[in-house]
Amino acid sequence: MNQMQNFTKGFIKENPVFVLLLGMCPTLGVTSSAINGLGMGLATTFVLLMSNIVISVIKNVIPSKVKIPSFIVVIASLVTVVELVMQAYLPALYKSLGLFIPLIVVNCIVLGRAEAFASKNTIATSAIDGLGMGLGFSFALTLLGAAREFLGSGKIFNLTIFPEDYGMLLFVLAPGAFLVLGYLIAIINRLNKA
Amino acid sequence: MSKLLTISPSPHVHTSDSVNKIMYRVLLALVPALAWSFFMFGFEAIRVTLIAVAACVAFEYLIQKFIMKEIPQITDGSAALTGILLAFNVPASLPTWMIIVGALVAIGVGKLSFGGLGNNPFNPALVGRVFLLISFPVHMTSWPVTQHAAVDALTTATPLALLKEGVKAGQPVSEIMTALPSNLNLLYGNMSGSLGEISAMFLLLGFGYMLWKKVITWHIPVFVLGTIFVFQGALWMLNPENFIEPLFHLLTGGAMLGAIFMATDMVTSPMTVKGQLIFGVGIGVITVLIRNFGAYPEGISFAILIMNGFTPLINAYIKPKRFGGTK
Amino acid sequence: MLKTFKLGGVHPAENKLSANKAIEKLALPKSVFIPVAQHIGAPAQALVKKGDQVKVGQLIAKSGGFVSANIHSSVSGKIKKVDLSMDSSGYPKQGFYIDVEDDEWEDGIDTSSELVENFEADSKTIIDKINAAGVVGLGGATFPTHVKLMPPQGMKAEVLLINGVECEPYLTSDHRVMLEKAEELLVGIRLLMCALQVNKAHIGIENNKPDAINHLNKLTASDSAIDVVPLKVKYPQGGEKQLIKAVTGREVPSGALPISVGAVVSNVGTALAVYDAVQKNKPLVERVVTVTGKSVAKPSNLLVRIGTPVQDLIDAAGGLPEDTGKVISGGPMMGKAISTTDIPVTKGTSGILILPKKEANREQMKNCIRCTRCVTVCPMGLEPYFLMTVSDKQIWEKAEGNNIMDCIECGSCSYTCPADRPLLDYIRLGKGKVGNIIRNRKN
Amino acid sequence: MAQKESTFTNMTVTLFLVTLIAATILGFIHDLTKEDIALAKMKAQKEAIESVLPAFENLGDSYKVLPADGADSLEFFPAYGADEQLVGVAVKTYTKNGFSGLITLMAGFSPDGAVTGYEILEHKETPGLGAKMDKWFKDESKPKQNIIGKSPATTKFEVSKDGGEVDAITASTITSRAFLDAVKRAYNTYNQNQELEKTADNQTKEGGQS
Amino acid sequence: MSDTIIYTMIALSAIGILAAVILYLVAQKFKVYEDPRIDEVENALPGANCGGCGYAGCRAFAEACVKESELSSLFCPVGGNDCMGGVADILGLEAIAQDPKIAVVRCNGTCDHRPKTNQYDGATSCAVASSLYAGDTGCQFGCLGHGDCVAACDFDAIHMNQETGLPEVVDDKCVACGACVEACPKTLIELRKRGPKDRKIYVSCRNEDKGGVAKKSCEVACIGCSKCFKVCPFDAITMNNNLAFIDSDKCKLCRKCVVECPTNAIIEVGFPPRKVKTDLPPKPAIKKEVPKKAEGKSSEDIKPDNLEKK
Amino acid sequence: MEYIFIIIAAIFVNNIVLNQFLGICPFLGVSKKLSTAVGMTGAVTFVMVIATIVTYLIQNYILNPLNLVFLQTIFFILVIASLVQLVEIILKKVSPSLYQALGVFLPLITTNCAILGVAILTYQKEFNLMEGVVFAIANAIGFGLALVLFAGLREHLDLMNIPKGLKGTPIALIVAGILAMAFMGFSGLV
Ligand SMILES: Cc1cc2nc3c(=O)[nH]c(=O)nc-3n(C[C@H](O)[C@H](O)[C@H](O)COP(=O)(O)O)c2cc1C
Ligand SMILES: Cc1cc2nc3c(=O)[nH]c(=O)nc-3n(C[C@H](O)[C@H](O)[C@H](O)COP(=O)(O)O)c2cc1C
Ligand SMILES: Cc1cc2nc3c(=O)[nH]c(=O)nc-3n(C[C@H](O)[C@H](O)[C@H](O)COP(=O)(O)O)c2cc1C
Ligand SMILES: Cc1cc2nc3c(=O)[nH]c(=O)nc-3n(C[C@H](O)[C@H](O)[C@H](O)CO)c2cc1C
Ligand code: SF4
Ligand code: SF4
Ligand code: SF4
Ligand code: SF4
Ligand code: FES
Repeated sequence: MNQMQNFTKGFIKENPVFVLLLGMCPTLGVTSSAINGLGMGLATTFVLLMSNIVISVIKNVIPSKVKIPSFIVVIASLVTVVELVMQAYLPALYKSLGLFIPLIVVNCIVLGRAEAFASKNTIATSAIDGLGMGLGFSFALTLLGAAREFLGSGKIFNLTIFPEDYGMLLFVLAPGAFLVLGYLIAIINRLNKA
Repeated sequence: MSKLLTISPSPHVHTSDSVNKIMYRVLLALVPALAWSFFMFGFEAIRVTLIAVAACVAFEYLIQKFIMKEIPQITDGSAALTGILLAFNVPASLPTWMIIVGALVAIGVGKLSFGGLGNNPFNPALVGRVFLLISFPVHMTSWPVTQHAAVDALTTATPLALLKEGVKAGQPVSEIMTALPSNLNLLYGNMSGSLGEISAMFLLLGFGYMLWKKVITWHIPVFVLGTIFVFQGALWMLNPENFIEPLFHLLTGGAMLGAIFMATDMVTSPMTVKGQLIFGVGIGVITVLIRNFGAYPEGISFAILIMNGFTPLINAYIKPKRFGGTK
Repeated sequence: MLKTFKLGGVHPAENKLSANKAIEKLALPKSVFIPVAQHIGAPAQALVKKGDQVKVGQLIAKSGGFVSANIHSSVSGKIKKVDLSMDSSGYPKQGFYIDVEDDEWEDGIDTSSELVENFEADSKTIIDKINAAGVVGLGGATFPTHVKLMPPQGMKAEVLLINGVECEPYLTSDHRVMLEKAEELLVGIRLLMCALQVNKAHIGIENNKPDAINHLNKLTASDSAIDVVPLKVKYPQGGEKQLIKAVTGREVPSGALPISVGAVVSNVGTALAVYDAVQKNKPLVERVVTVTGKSVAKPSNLLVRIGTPVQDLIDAAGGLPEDTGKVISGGPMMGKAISTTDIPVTKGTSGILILPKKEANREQMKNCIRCTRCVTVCPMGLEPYFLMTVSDKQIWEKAEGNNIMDCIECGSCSYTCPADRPLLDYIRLGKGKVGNIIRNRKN
Repeated sequence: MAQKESTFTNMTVTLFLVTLIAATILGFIHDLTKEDIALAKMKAQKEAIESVLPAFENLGDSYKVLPADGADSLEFFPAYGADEQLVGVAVKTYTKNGFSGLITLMAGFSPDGAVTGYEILEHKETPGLGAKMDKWFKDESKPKQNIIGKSPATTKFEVSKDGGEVDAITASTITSRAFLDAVKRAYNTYNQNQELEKTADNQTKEGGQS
Repeated sequence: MSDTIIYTMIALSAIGILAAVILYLVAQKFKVYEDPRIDEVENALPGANCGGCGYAGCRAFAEACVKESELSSLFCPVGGNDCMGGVADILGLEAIAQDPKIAVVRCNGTCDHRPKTNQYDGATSCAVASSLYAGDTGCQFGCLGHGDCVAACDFDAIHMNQETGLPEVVDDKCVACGACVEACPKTLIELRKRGPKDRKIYVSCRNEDKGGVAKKSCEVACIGCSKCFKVCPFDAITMNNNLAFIDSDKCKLCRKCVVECPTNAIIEVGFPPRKVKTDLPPKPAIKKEVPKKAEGKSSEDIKPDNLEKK
Repeated sequence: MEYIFIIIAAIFVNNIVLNQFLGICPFLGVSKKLSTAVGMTGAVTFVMVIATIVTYLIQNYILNPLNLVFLQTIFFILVIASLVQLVEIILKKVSPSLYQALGVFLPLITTNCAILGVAILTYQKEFNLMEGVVFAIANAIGFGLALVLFAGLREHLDLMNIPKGLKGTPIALIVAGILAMAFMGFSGLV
């Protein structure tokens, strides 16, 4: 697989959300608007990228039995970094993402990629994989957020498309997350087949 | 060739009953209540009903034909039924486009996403209704003035909403009751509310017809209404200042409509009488809880949807009495 | 209140068109085909070969195992060949083609119509005679009667039930037997009681045959051991388990035989055959068959020799109507549709029903709307809609777990389903599969 | 791949090292961002205060006052003009009666008690319903729902349904009641406190502007 | 260094060591571990979970592969030899190359060849029909045409031909999983060796009736005349119950038997047209064509439409 | 009364899965069969309660006094991960039958946000230990309720003819959406 494919696979073909169905909690929890989705996506991308790099660096010195705990420490540290930095410089976004920032730790994609990819590949490949997957994740979250924001309040990235009065509130609430994701996955599946 | 004998496994005879007949009978049973709503809300009721039915049938046809690529089955009457029941569950003043959205959700999400008639675990009309309620709370809770209101004071709010308002504002029930219509008015439907829910009497008439034609059995409606009565009665006896007498809850809101026409949707209710008992009691309890303690003045649609969710579990564990089974 | 069974049941239109038609003796056919397998269990083993000359009542194939039955020639003549031919099972079966010559009976058979009432025989002799005569259940299942009369170790029969219910629409052969052969029938019942060593017998009859009930009531008035139990008209009242429940109130446990609640059930036709076998030494070579149908010119009850082509019977009833769509061997609820009228009457053939074209075809199947009708009508308390689905999706564990093997294939579910779902088709399939699985597990 | 074996020492040492390195890095980053986090919090608060009060020169020391009808104290931020004249007071107030519980907001009052502005700080109200309160009550084009410039002393701060003079957010009476409840609490506490203003030094003082 | 940093380091290292100790204990007590090769093997498999290998899904098969010391008894029909090669590489074993197989329907009783004797009107299922009776033609061995095999195929590789009423296998798509073989109650479908260029010769009949009976019910039935049996130079043909069978492992595709058959029950597929040398009348056109590599899809393109029209 | 509110809120009003979006992966992954759903619920309850207690102690006796709140995430996750494994060995030794029933689900729980989420929420909501435990149990029940309901629905849907494109996860999500919609009826209950 060349690096380009390695990078792009995360978008559609192996999209962590639509195809691999990983990291569903943040996917559903923070996507009430496109900007939240994007923010969460980028935060996760950072953690993914860095953890993939760090893990592919240290993979050889870690005994297999403590592989997972070590990875978790690495990831958790990175998440904490994100948390701290966001708190300092992006307080508003931090507030709206709330609980889900610390939960990046248990996001299955991060550990999943670390396990399945970074622990077997070179630094460069892992970095590209992390970035690709992360951007794919961001793409999915943003798409979902945009769809929900659009249906729910007639806006995308806060730009009004149609008057808010016509928005369907349900889509910004919990059930909307499930419904929109369900249909998005169905659509992506169909596109993937075609 | 035509002389060839036909062969099929037994049995070789069949009742004349059919799905279409069942659906059309339910439609017929809804006619009295529909007529009453025309009388009470006038042209608006006709508009809402027509649009809901047309939209449901049209969506059923279009989605089946163009998205699912199947032969459309709109003649079975189930889509029209969903349409009428959706219309029955919304205020007569609902804007047209919202009705169409509701129909799309009811048919598209609630029914055809699962494969169409018989496959849906949730009551399609209620999926549409609850979607509308949550999405457009303002429109879904603003009631038009009825044409023949007996008590002028209660033009726009439903009795249940008045009750909830009063309780939330800390008024004792005895005081709130003075502003509420009499039970007689409630019985024949002189109050405001969703299109089809207002007249308990005409809904009961439809119930009688369906029982007569053996479309449904008495179990679910009686279990639901009985539970509401008993549970609310218990609360009332405990504290008559905070809780209203139980008959009021039977006659107001969607209790009758829900219990008779929506909880009984066979597709989404349990198969055994014992299961139906659990189902009915569950609906009753949740309804009373939401009505008395929740944010919404009315809760039967949520209650039915929630119990729809329990139906597969009930069906999996509550089995009919088996001949020769261990007792 | 009339007695009946509790769970389920349906009431299809009765259509007993031939109820008033006396039993007629059908003329001898030109040739017959007698299959070696006319009963449940092992096929009988041929004793004669091509070219052999046989007499009426001669043993031509002997019982092929414990659960099996003797086969006798029903005509006299020459064995043309021993080969395959289609029978009502829908598959070609081994059997004897016999060209009929005269009507010469085997020695020792009493062919007179005189009533022989008294008997001295003990249980063992009676059962042996029944065995020798190849009597099998004429109620439909064709289970060898002698086997039924020998309860397994540790079980004791307490009561004999005579199945005169005839709950299938259209069919009237048992009805006519009860009217016209009542005396013989009662002797047969006494013989069965003696064989089983029970001192109580009930004759269960659906209430739509008041004449039979009256007639038998009159004849049994003096005999306290036998009584007549009128039953509510409800299909499948004649099902063995349902009949036992209705008459005795006992419920045969799932998977068990009637004998486990001390009951033995026999059809009236069977009892009559027992009378013939024991009192007249006459093997089972003929039976009463109802030929009926709404457009049949002359619905009738015919006494016919085993092996007679069905076409002969139809001709006797006025020929195959123009609008024939389906010909059924048996009743409309449980009978088998046949692909050709060239098949022979066998021991299990209780009727030939001819359905017109417009009733022959099924409606297009629709999605199940879970109306619970099938569950409500299932006399075994099963969930047909579910069993059909799991059989279709081949989830055999669930089929077994939901007691698919309890289904008595009465067809009430398919009859009732408003969505025209072929419930029983799939349940039968599932039963076969699950049955195999269970059998394999045991081995 | 020359992976290390999983012996006890190996495992312990590795995990120890990994955690140690992680800890060191985290400790440093924490130290680095500590200031900025505090600053960001301050800034948010300052911005809120600025947005609810008319232009002012500098903030006085903040102080906390226990309201008559609540368990938690409200925080006051007096603001002064160029001439040390009190321009207004921002009050960080709260209510627990929101549709989904707690709502905290910053309300600004001019010295005469009129509302100069408000800013919702924290809430869990439903988007599209209760959440609309962030703009609803300061829409100057809708005088019946606007509270800016009005004083609870002269205007009845209750929703019109309850006989007040403020129109509730459509279909969100509960939130509206709660909102007004919070504002009234701020006002009442502020009012009751004005006499004590002079002896403010005796009040429980927080570090003020730290 | 501030206190916080020191505390951080102490606290975190402590918990790190604690975790290590705990995990060591786990490692000690928890000896049963999953062979990591199982995952690798599973990844190498196609993941269709079709059960064609005889195991309950791909993972079960992977487990079996890892356990086994040699792979001769294990074969994934979907992945084929390439896939098994991959598995063998992972496990450091030899993969036993198996001849690729393909499903073949052994009934040619089209509506023209086999007149109907009755009309079936039960559930649309071969299993149901066959449990009811012999079939709607005189041949009790032939295809019932209700398409249980089509429904069983996960790979969209078998379709009903509306004209003939018989199922047809799409050679390109069939992975020889055997699902259709299981599904057919008449055991009409056989997995045969995929000949070179998908060429194959087989007796397209399962009729065990005596010649006369068979011929009467179906024009192209095998009448058990044994002519092919006699002519086959490679002993590939066996006769049983009035029926010839060609063993695809032995058949060398010499085409001698094809011309011998008096009823045209033997079918050849994928051969270039034959120079007509025999006295026999020309073969009835066999509808099946070799799917040309690129245009192979054309045949399936048409079929779904046909199905829908029904 | 406090406890009743906590319980009702956690089970119905703010159901952890349907409203809070925690533990979605097992919700979607382990809900194909009723029996596994029940097992998973048991395992989650077990771990959630223990994890809440342990993290509560760590929070209040280590992180708060040392001013290390920012290490919460890393601490909690390490503790939970080790805890799960610890539970696994202990269970195996002490009660093999329980291990049989719950053991298979334990590894899945490590990466389940519900556990970490509830631990963090317990801290954020400033519960005391007892309330924390009640909160954890209630959330576990809420999780179980959603999971078991959902598993029942999915087993039912397996027998239905779901349109091809929606089969599997999409239809599961739609069902979850409708369930979440129905559960919104409980809003305002406390
Ligand atoms: C394997 C087998 C063994 C049987 N053994 C006995 C028996 O020992 N005693 C008995 O009364 N009936 C026995 N039966 C008969 C059944 O109880 C039943 O009468 C018969 O299957 C016909 O029932 P039906 O006409 O209701 O279908 C046996 C049936 C089978 C299939
Ligand atoms: C659904 C069903 C209906 C039946 N109806 C009758 C009936 O009407 N009359 C009858 O004699 N046997 C009927 N049988 C057969 C009886 O169950 C039983 O096998 C028979 O009475 C036993 O007597 P036999 O062995 O003498 O045939 C029916 C069986 C089933 C499963
Ligand atoms: C999901 C949901 C969320 C709601 N959110 C709010 C809210 O945030 N604020 C509010 O005041 N009412 C909210 N409500 C509506 C209340 O339950 C109640 O209907 C309303 O406050 C009283 O109606 P009214 O304002 O039209 O008189 C919500 C209702 C639902 C169902
Ligand atoms: C007694 C009865 C009640 C019904 N109630 C409803 C209903 O409440 N909502 C609805 O959409 N359809 C209802 N239907 C129609 C139909 O069953 C429904 O559309 C199916 O759920 C669609 O699969 C009802 C049908 C019957 C026979
Ligand atoms: S009778 Fe038919 S439609 Fe009704 S539940 Fe049974 S199978 Fe379904
Ligand atoms: S055929 Fe079987 S399942 Fe159907 S009603 Fe009769 S006993 Fe029940
Ligand atoms: S045609 Fe048969 S063998 Fe080939 S892939 Fe399909 S089911 Fe499997
Ligand atoms: S080949 Fe077999 S399974 Fe396929 S249609 Fe013919 S009979 Fe049915
Ligand atoms: S992301 Fe929450 S459980 Fe997987």
